[in-house]
Amino acid sequence: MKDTPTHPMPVLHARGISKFFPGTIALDDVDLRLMPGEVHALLGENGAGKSTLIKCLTGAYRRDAGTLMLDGQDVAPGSTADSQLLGIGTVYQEVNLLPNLTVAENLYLGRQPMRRGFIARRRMNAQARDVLAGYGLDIDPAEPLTAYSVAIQQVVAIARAVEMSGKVLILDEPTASLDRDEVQLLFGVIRQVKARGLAVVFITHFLDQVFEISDRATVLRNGRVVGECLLRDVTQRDVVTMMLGRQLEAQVKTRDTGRPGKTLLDIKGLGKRGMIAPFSLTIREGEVVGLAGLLGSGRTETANLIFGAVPADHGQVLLRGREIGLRNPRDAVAHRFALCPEDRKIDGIVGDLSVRDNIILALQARQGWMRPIPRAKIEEIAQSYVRALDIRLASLDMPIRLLSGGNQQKALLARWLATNPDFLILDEPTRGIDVGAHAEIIALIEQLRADGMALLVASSELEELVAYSTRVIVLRDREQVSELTGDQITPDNIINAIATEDAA
Amino acid sequence: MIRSTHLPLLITLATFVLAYALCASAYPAMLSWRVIANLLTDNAFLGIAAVGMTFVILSGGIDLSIGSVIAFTGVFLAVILRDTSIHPLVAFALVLTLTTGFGAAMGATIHYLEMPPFIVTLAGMFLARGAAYVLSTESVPITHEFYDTLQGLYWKVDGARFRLIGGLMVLTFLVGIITAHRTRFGQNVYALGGGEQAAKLMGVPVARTTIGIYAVSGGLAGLSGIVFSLYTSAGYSLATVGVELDAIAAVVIGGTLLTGGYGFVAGTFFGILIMGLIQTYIVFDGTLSSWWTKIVIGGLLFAFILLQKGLTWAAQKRAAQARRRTATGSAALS
Amino acid sequence: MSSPPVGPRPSILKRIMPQLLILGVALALNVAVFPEFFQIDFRNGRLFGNLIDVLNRGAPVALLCIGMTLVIATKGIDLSVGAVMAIAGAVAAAMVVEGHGWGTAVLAALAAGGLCGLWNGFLVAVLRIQPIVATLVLMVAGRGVAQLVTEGKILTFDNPGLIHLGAGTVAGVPTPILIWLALAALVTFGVRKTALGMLIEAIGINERSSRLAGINSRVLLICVYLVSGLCAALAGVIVAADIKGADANNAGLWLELDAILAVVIGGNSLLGGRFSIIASLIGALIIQSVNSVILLSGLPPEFNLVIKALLILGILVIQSPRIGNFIYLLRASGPQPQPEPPHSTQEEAAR
Amino acid sequence: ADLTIGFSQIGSESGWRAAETTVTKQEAEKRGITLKFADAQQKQENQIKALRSFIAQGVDAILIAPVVATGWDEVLEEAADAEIPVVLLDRTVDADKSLYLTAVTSDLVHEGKVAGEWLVSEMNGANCRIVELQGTTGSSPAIDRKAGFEQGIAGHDNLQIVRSQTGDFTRAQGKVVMESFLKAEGGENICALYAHNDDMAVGAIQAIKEAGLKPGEDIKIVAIDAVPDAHKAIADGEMNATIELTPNMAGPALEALEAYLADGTEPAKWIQTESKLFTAKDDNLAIFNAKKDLGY
Ligand SMILES: Nc1ncnc2c1ncn2[C@@H]1O[C@H](COP(=O)(O)OP(=O)(O)OP(=O)(O)O)[C@@H](O)[C@H]1O
Ligand SMILES: Nc1ncnc2c1ncn2[C@@H]1O[C@H](COP(=O)(O)OP(=O)(O)OP(=O)(O)O)[C@@H](O)[C@H]1O
Ligand SMILES: [Mg+2]
Ligand SMILES: [Mg+2]
Repeated sequence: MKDTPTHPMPVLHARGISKFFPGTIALDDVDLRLMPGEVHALLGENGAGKSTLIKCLTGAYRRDAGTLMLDGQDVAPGSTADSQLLGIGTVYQEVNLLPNLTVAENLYLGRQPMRRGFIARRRMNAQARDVLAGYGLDIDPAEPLTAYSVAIQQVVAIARAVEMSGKVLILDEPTASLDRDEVQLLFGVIRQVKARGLAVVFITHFLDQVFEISDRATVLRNGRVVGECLLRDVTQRDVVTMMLGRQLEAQVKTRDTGRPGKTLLDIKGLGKRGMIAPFSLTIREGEVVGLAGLLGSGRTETANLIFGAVPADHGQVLLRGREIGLRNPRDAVAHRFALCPEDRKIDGIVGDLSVRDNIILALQARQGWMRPIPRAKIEEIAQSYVRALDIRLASLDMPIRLLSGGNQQKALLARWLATNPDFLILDEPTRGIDVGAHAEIIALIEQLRADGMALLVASSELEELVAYSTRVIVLRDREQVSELTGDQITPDNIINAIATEDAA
Repeated sequence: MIRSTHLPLLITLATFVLAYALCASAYPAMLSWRVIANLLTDNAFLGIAAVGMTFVILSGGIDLSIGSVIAFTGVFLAVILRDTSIHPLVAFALVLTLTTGFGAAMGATIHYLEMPPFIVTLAGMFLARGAAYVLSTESVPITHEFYDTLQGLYWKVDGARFRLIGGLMVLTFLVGIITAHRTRFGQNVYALGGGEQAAKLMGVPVARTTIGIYAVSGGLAGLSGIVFSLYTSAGYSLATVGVELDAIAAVVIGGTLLTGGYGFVAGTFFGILIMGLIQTYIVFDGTLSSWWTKIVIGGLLFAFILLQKGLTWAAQKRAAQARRRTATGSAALS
Repeated sequence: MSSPPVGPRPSILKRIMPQLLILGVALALNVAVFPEFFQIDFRNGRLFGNLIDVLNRGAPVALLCIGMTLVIATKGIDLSVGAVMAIAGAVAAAMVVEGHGWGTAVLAALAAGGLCGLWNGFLVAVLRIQPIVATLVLMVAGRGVAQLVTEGKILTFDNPGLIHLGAGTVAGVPTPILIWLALAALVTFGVRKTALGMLIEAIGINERSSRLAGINSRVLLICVYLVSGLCAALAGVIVAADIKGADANNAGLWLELDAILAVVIGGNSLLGGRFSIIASLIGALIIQSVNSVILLSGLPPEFNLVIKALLILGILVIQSPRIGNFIYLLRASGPQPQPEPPHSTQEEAAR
Repeated sequence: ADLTIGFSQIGSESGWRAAETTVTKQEAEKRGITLKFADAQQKQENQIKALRSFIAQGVDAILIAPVVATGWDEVLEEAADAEIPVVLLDRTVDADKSLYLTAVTSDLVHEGKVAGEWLVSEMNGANCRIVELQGTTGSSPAIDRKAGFEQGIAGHDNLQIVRSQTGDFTRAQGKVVMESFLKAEGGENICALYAHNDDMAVGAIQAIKEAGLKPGEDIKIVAIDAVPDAHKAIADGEMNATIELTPNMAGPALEALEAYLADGTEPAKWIQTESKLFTAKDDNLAIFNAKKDLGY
């Protein structure tokens, strides 16, 4: 590694960036310096303004104040296209590719190889195959993007950004939907890019990853820079304190495996052909069942099946000993099930509806349209959850899509908690959630369990699973392969369970 | 190479062939050069306009103004050729500039004022037809020897006449197909249809593309108006009412999704032929009353949509299964 | 503990202010071309005046746009309403001509309209055909069905009960005005005093999420098209009653476009979501006022469309979100209020 | 011989046209002719398509009610090439006369003129402010009937058209537009209404009644077509005159065709139907009863 980045000139120097939204100051006089050959982590709580800063830098938003210098020259990208031309490649927070185009078309949109004025498709596909091979992907780039999993799509988005970036590569939570192996692959790429002398901006809520790959960090809080530091010189604790503006109490693990309550749910041979192999599962009150597995192992599909979001074609579900039909989510909600989905943008939020309406949506749906919840009650419910989950918003009336990603996630959690469910399914509950909130959510799960709720939680984060699960089911290839209980539940054991199957 | 993405196109093609076979078995006279030549000639103006409509719909928009623009073009040409002595070719250039500019203006309104295409082009529809009325309410005949020359250009087979305008339509489709699939503009159109927000973040020049799309649609409506004026040797402000709906139907039957992003210009070609076939069949039958004609057209439209839906469902199911296989295969990356 | 910032709920008046302003301008234009525009007499047992005409002639579009607003809120569109009007009018006329009472006839017409709505809803919600194409089918075929009922004639009738619905008055007020006001009140009340409004908005914004939240989107969608069919049927009956005859070929011709226009002028997004029926109704009145200007101006009819197009374009440009933002910015660029960092209160709460 | 004749009708946009279709079908049936009927939904392009399909099918003759006068040369040439005689119904075309066998039509301008002349004699020199309900903007009946009426009242300064607006040939629009006329001019200031067709007049009558005036007395009404409802209105004293446009164009047309196909008898190029004026003097109730089942 190079020595302390005392480079005289930053590749990108943003000064005094401000951005106002109605009711919110998203960015307030923010400075950011990116040195060549350096990975720069941008840290902050949910809603701190990280994504907004990125969008202001790349011309996706117009900034209200501030200047940008690229290689010492004043620049003012007016659109993403401009910033791409300037050599800034970006992966925005939500996967932003086009589902109707092929992989290669996505990769080369806007800079297709041309031959005599026309797109040379064959060459484009061949190049795409080569590029993706560099990321360990052996896929047919002429297939539609949607033919591949979200993880692969994420890698394609990253590949596109890397190809675009002549000077700066910006990655906004690129690892949120990636597996360990894929994260390592991505880090390999980042190191290559860095070695080429580019500046890389890396946003994530995984502090381990930050410390593994980044050289320096800028920390934002409430739209203001609260510090810039060399990561060599600080500890995770320091960074967290900077982000939150307070100390985070050490996580005390008080797993209480005893006293499982009555059997709530008895799932027998539930499955759907071509989707998930039949599985059986018993869940008791006061129990948290963790679902572990690799990407695409079928955790989400298991959750969807139990919730009736995807109708099963065989098997049965017994609720407190009585068989129930789950043909659609409505049935499930009526039986006091709740599912907080993985893909909040598509399956979760109702973007233009106010945060308030989003929070009471499921409760209202269960009550039926005939019995509207009184306004005062709505207000009370919404406010209590906003307070309890610390959702950051300008007003309950703002459309939920304007919340930051992590806050949307919390609002969705509020939606389902408001229905006071007997059985709560959480699919990746902490995806995109900041460290502070992460701890709170783990505490919340523990709290709910203690109150006698039954939970099924799918997560890619082993530490997290270990923290709250009373039992862990390991999935592989859409099949339930093993179950860990009690003291067996450790990260190593889970990895082993997945890997053992791998070898088998 | 045939891919799953080409399926809608193949389905439309198959539907056309099947429908033609059925018609021909009922009325053998339908299997004649005349009918084929008629399909091309009579649908030329609709086909050309539908190419533009395909681009618009691929981008997730809609253009309700084309019927009116066709009428306006005809009236404009007729009036200008009647009242001045300029050559029709100059008039063509003039009117194409005008309609392309009109389309571009609608595109700019849609983009810069963030107004829905449905409404902007609805206003455009009123405006263009209103302008045609203002030019002349009466039908104005076009008598110019250049028109006679153009109309005299045809290739006769067995009494069937393959006319210039039919050829022009085919040519338009070819250019349209190449534009859609082999140019950056075409790719940007698909990108817009896939999601404007994502396209924007990926650096697609949204303003330029949107304006371009509606300009193309306006320009092709103008070309279609020229063809219509050749077809009828007149300009008439009441002509081609509702042609936009025919064009939309042809595009949809051709397998393009109205939500944008998915479809083929070539599909529209078969969509046009299928619609023409329906009409020809009804005339050959000749027993349907005015109202049954409407009901049958609606019913056949429904049948085609349903057929397409069914085939698409089947295809998606297969694709989903295939996807699971690929996904499993690549889950273990590295 | 302090509570999170709430802010006042946007009031209805604020929501419809732009529409009211435009309506004011449209009415002012009427006065400009015809100074006695606001004069209302009581003549021949009925209120008589241009303003009454605007309300009365606006009835079909007003009725249509009630249903259309709901349909559009679900991200749909209903192109078939004009044809459904023709069918309903034809059915009502055919019933009274056959000797049934007017009540039966109206019920039959509503049933026919409801059936059409169900059909549209079935195509959209169950077969998942895109609304614009799904309703195009009935738009094309529906008029044929109506003509099938009337056998192509204008089916004239003289049942006083039925005629009263279109041409009669109650206490001097033309019946159609009362009908659309009553239906508007009923539907508005129905969606706003229950949770229907919010649920409809939710499925219009994100149907997947809504379904996962336990909303029965399929039934709701069908219902919305059903309401649209019923509204169209009522409009069809009024139009037929007004001229004492069912004109299957012309009744409601192209009115679907006016209804959609009314909804958009009402500030509702064609992309679904938040809606306001009241604003749509004002939109309908704006359209009728524009028509009234054209009629009162005495200009030759070849200018009708150009005038209408320009007025509509003007209205839409004024309403465009961009222009709205611009005005907002203009206002905001005055002395900047220094808003508190909005999160501070919660932070304290969190500690 | 068994004749197959194609009939391309404009559409069914008015009661009159529906009646024409009915009568044409009846006339064909009477003569044992197979009639291939094609409805063009008011679109010229559909009519051209229908004609081409008739030719491809090899019919013996073609009847067409052209939606507009222009634009028929090419397709008529193709028919002539295929030696299929074409007869025009109720409207003529701008094409060369050799391209069709004959045209059976009324004279639209003449109809308007009859209406104008009737009003001139009815007014007998008294001052009269007239309002006019035009047909669909741009359609040839609207243009010709307007021109004819203006010819009819030309030179009579006591008659003056004060307002003229389109009522789209429909009852509903006729009523709406009349309402606005009544308000804009004041009902007592209007002395006569000229409507381009009876449907609009029937609508207007209702508007006049709702304004508290007596149609036929306070406001004289003259219109064109002589559909059954107009006869009824005249019988009721609510309307004053209508000029008949007979729906039976097919009778003379088929007669001419049969003669031509049998031995090549060339008919006259224009078979003009009568534009008969009906007023309160005629037995309108009887005519109403006779006409009401013709499919109007
Ligand atoms: N278009 C908008 N209108 C109004 N407020 C907005 C808009 N976009 C973002 N905000 C607000 O700006 C703040 C910063 O959001 P941003 O998305 O940048 O946060 P973030 O740091 O990326 O958070 P996360 O880690 O959750 O992704 C949030 O309070 C959000 O509600
Ligand atoms: N929206 C989608 N489009 C296409 N394929 C999908 C989609 N969602 C899931 N899949 C496919 O289904 C497979 C199983 O995904 P699933 O989400 O059930 O796995 P998972 O174990 O929950 O993984 P994850 O960690 O991503 O949640 C994925 O690998 C992917 O191939
Ligand atoms: Mg973010
Ligand atoms: Mg998952």
